[in-house]
This record gives sequence, C-alpha cells and structure tokens, in this order.
Amino acid sequence: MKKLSIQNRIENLEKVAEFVELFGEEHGLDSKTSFELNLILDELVTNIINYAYDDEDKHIIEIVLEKSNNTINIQTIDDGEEFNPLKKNEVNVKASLEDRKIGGLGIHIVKQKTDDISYERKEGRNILNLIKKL
Amino acid sequence: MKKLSIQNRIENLEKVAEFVELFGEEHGLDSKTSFELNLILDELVTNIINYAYDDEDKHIIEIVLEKSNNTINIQTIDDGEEFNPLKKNEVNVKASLEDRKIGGLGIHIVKQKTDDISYERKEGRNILNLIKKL
Amino acid sequence: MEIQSGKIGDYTELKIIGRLDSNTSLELEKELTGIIEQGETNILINFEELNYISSSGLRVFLVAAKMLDKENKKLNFCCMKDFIKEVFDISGFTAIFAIYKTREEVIK
Amino acid sequence: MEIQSGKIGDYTELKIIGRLDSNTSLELEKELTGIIEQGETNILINFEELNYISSSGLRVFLVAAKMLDKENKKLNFCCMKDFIKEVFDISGFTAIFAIYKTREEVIK
Ligand SMILES: Nc1ncnc2c1ncn2[C@@H]1O[C@H](COP(=O)(O)OP(=O)(O)O)[C@@H](O)[C@H]1O
Ligand SMILES: Nc1ncnc2c1ncn2[C@@H]1O[C@H](COP(=O)(O)OP(=O)(O)O)[C@@H](O)[C@H]1O
Repeated sequence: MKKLSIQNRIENLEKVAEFVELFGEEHGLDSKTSFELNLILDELVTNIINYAYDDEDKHIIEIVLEKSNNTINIQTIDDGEEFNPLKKNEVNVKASLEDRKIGGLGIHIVKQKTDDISYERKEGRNILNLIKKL
Repeated sequence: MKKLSIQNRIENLEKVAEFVELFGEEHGLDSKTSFELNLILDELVTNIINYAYDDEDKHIIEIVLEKSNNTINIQTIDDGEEFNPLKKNEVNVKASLEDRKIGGLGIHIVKQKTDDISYERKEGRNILNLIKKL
Repeated sequence: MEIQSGKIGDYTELKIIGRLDSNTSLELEKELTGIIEQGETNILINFEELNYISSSGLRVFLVAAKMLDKENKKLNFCCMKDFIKEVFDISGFTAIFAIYKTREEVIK
Repeated sequence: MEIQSGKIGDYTELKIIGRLDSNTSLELEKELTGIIEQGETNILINFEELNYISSSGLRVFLVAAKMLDKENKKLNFCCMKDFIKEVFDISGFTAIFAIYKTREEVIK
C-alpha cells in the first residue's frame, strides 16, 4: 500500500504523477497501466482542487494505491463539499460536433478506465474507492 | 535597480509577482502602479515561456526594474527566438463580439500600459526596454 | 483564486476571489463554460474580491461571451476595482459586456 | 510540454512534446486558437512525442474543432501512441476528428 497526501494546489499534480510512476515501478506495472492510473488520479484530484472548495484555505487530499493479485485499488479522500461522481449525468460522447459539450470528460474517463466505483460521505469527507482490474 | 532571473516555467510567474510587490514596497509605489507593473511583466514573461522556445530545455529569463525620478524602466532579456512585439499587428479591440479575436490582448495591454518600448536583438537574445511614466 | 457560486435573483453569480492569471484561468474557463453549456444564460461575475487579472483571465470572458452571444445574451459583471475596470476599458470590453457598479443594479 | 510548429504540404503542423495536462493545456489552447483565428484551417496535430494527455488537453481539441467546424474543416491528428488513441476512442473523438497513422497519409 502506498499513500500520498497533498495540498489543494494544482502544481501538486506533478507529485501525483511521480507517485504513480514510483508505484508502477515498484509493482512492475506496464506503461499503459501506469498511464491510466495517472490519468484517473489526475482527473479526480484536478476536480477536487478545482471544484470541491469554496474557500481559499489549505486542504489536504489523500490518495491511496494498493495492488492485489490482479486488481489495483485506488482511493481518494477529501474534505470538500459532498460530491458523488456516480450521480453525475453522463456526457454524451456520441453527440455531433455541434451539440457536443466541451466539459464532462473527466468523470467519463474515470468511469471508463475503472471496473468498479463506490462512494461514501463520512465525517465531512468524500471517500471514493475505485477498482481497476489488471 | 532590482534584478530577477527565473527559469522558463509557468509556475515562476509567482516569483515575478513577489518581485514586483517588493519593488513597489521599496519605492513606495501606489497599488495601481504595482498592479500594472505586475501585469506588464506577467504578459511579457508568459509569452516568453509559452512562445519563445521550441525545445524542452531550461532557459533563463532576466527581468530588471529601475526607478528614476518620474519613470520606471523595465527590461526583459531572453534567449528565445527573435521576436519584436512592436512589429506585431495590433488586435482590433473595437470589433463586434462576433468578429472579435480571442488572442492578442497581451501585447496590446503592454503597449497601452507603457509609454515607450524599444526592441533589440543582440547576441542571440531579445532585449526589450520599456518605460512607464509615473 | 477561488470561485464561489450562488444565486441572486434569476442570476447565477460567480464570485472570483484572488488572482485570475495563467495559473488559474483554466479553472474558471471550465466552470464558466460548464455553466453555459448546462443552459444557464443569466450570469453575473462578481469582481468585488478580485485583486489581479491578466490577459489569460480576460480571454475566458471572451470565450464565454461568444457562447452567450449565440443566445443573444450578454455577460454581466459587477463590483470591479478601478484598476481592473481600466484593463477592461483598454481591452475594449466595456462595449462587449454589461458592467454594473453593484450586484443590486444587475437584477433591477 | 513543448510545441514545435512547422509546415507539411499545405498543413500547419503542431508537434506536441511531453505532457498535455491542466498545467500545460492553456499554452496549447492559445497557440491553436490563435492559428485558427489567423485563418489557418489545414492543421495537423502530431502526437508522435506526446506521452500523456488528460481531459484538460482533450478539451482544447474540442474547442478548436468547434471553431473549424464553422469552416467545414476537421482537425487532423497523426502518430498517436496506442494508449493515447484509446483515450480518444472512449472520448468519442474518433468520430469527430481525422486520425492518421503517419504524417504522410495526411497530405495525400
Ligand atoms: N470533487 C468535486 N466536487 C464538486 N464538484 C465536482 C467535483 N468533481 C466534478 N465536479 C462537477 O462535475 C462536473 C464534471 O466534471 P468532469 O467530468 O471532470 O468535467 P469538467 O471538469 O471538464 O467539467 C464539473 O464541471 C463539476 O461541476
Ligand atoms: N516572446 C515571444 N516569442 C515568440 N512569439 C511571441 C512572443 N510573444 C508573443 N508572441 C506571438 O504574438 C502573439 C500575440 O501575443 P499576445 O498579444 O500576448 O496574445 P496571445 O498570447 O493571447 O496570443 C502570440 O500568439 C504569439 O504568436
């Protein structure tokens, strides 16, 4: 199990990328899996930093990665406003260019690149657990 | 005279902002002048970082601020591709919304907020001197 | 920069706090274009606590204004500090946007 | 990220090197929309040396594609790595963009 705590600053996405790279090396993940883990966490953490907080205070975001036999468990924890990505309407990626919405791709990508997602709100914190099969 | 050297990373614009603030405090500039100095340097340095380099190498950008009786002299030096902002076509800020271009505001703002600009290309470097009257 | 969103009358209000520059403009661009794509056309941008804006911030409002223009709507601003209003002026934004002194004037 | 711009046949080519994410997408958005606003409509985005892309990068191409769509032009891509092509696929981009294996195919 590998943990990372970062402050809600967009520059810290670099730390997330380094963290995932190290995790990938330690567990001998192939480059595609490492890329997708980085992408999933990038989307989730970018959203937390951009949307979860209404104040200008410092907040800590926690990330946990754990490899078992043939899955990777991903967890993010934040103390931002309640937000359950499972309840968010899906973006229509089949719309024609004219009708196509520019936003909404982040959560869509996270859903497509994971095999299971569960959300919990507990003691003022969002806890998101994701499973990615290998 | 106050000098700052930074690497071509967009995060370093924070250092530019701090540098200008300090310069303003040291010379008792009012908040509007400090804001405009920050804005001018922000536009110039952002452009250098974004447009001047075709490689992924590290480059040093130099900034000099100097106050005389009733002017502030601003200088930027970079080793990026030759670029003379005085030769750039002016954006039409009077266009209707439909015809209005999204880009080109940076250099326009720099020209509006300074009183004189001169450009020199010397030994592979762009040297821009700007004068702002107080 | 922080963005606080709320409602005033029929308007969705975005209060922008701090510095709007090349490090923060993407966050605002996503939020503002997201709101417009969801069909919101009455939008008030509250600049009361905005201390800094650069051309990277200004371009976000041009992008949004072009989207709203298709619905024949203008983007509304209030509570600008003088030095920021001046940047709007020299950028030709005063003609493109609806600029108010106070929040209350907007909903009148 | 670095952007190298050049010409291939009638096309303006932008080669994007490194990581295209929320820290770098504004730079590309400015450069790409700038080129389109200058009237360039034959554009090739070369992904040969692109190692990473997130939704912040993808949105730039949606913005550009919407601009080009008004001129009935598509945005062209070449030389994508497999794992990046997959992100394009799940984002529905394969239907919106013209995607080529090599630079040479584009100008044929
Ligand atoms: N952690 C979060 N807290 C609050 N709102 C969020 C969070 N993550 C996403 N959202 C909301 O969901 C929307 C869709 O997010 P996403 O799919 O990543 O696309 P985008 O960021 O491009 O809009 C966002 O615009 C935002 O309104
Ligand atoms: N230092 C530079 N080196 C090379 N090209 C530059 C430089 N600064 C500006 N440019 C060019 O001038 C254009 C206009 O710049 P600017 O007025 O700041 O607006 P924007 O960055 O929004 O396009 C840029 O799009 C770029 O093509």
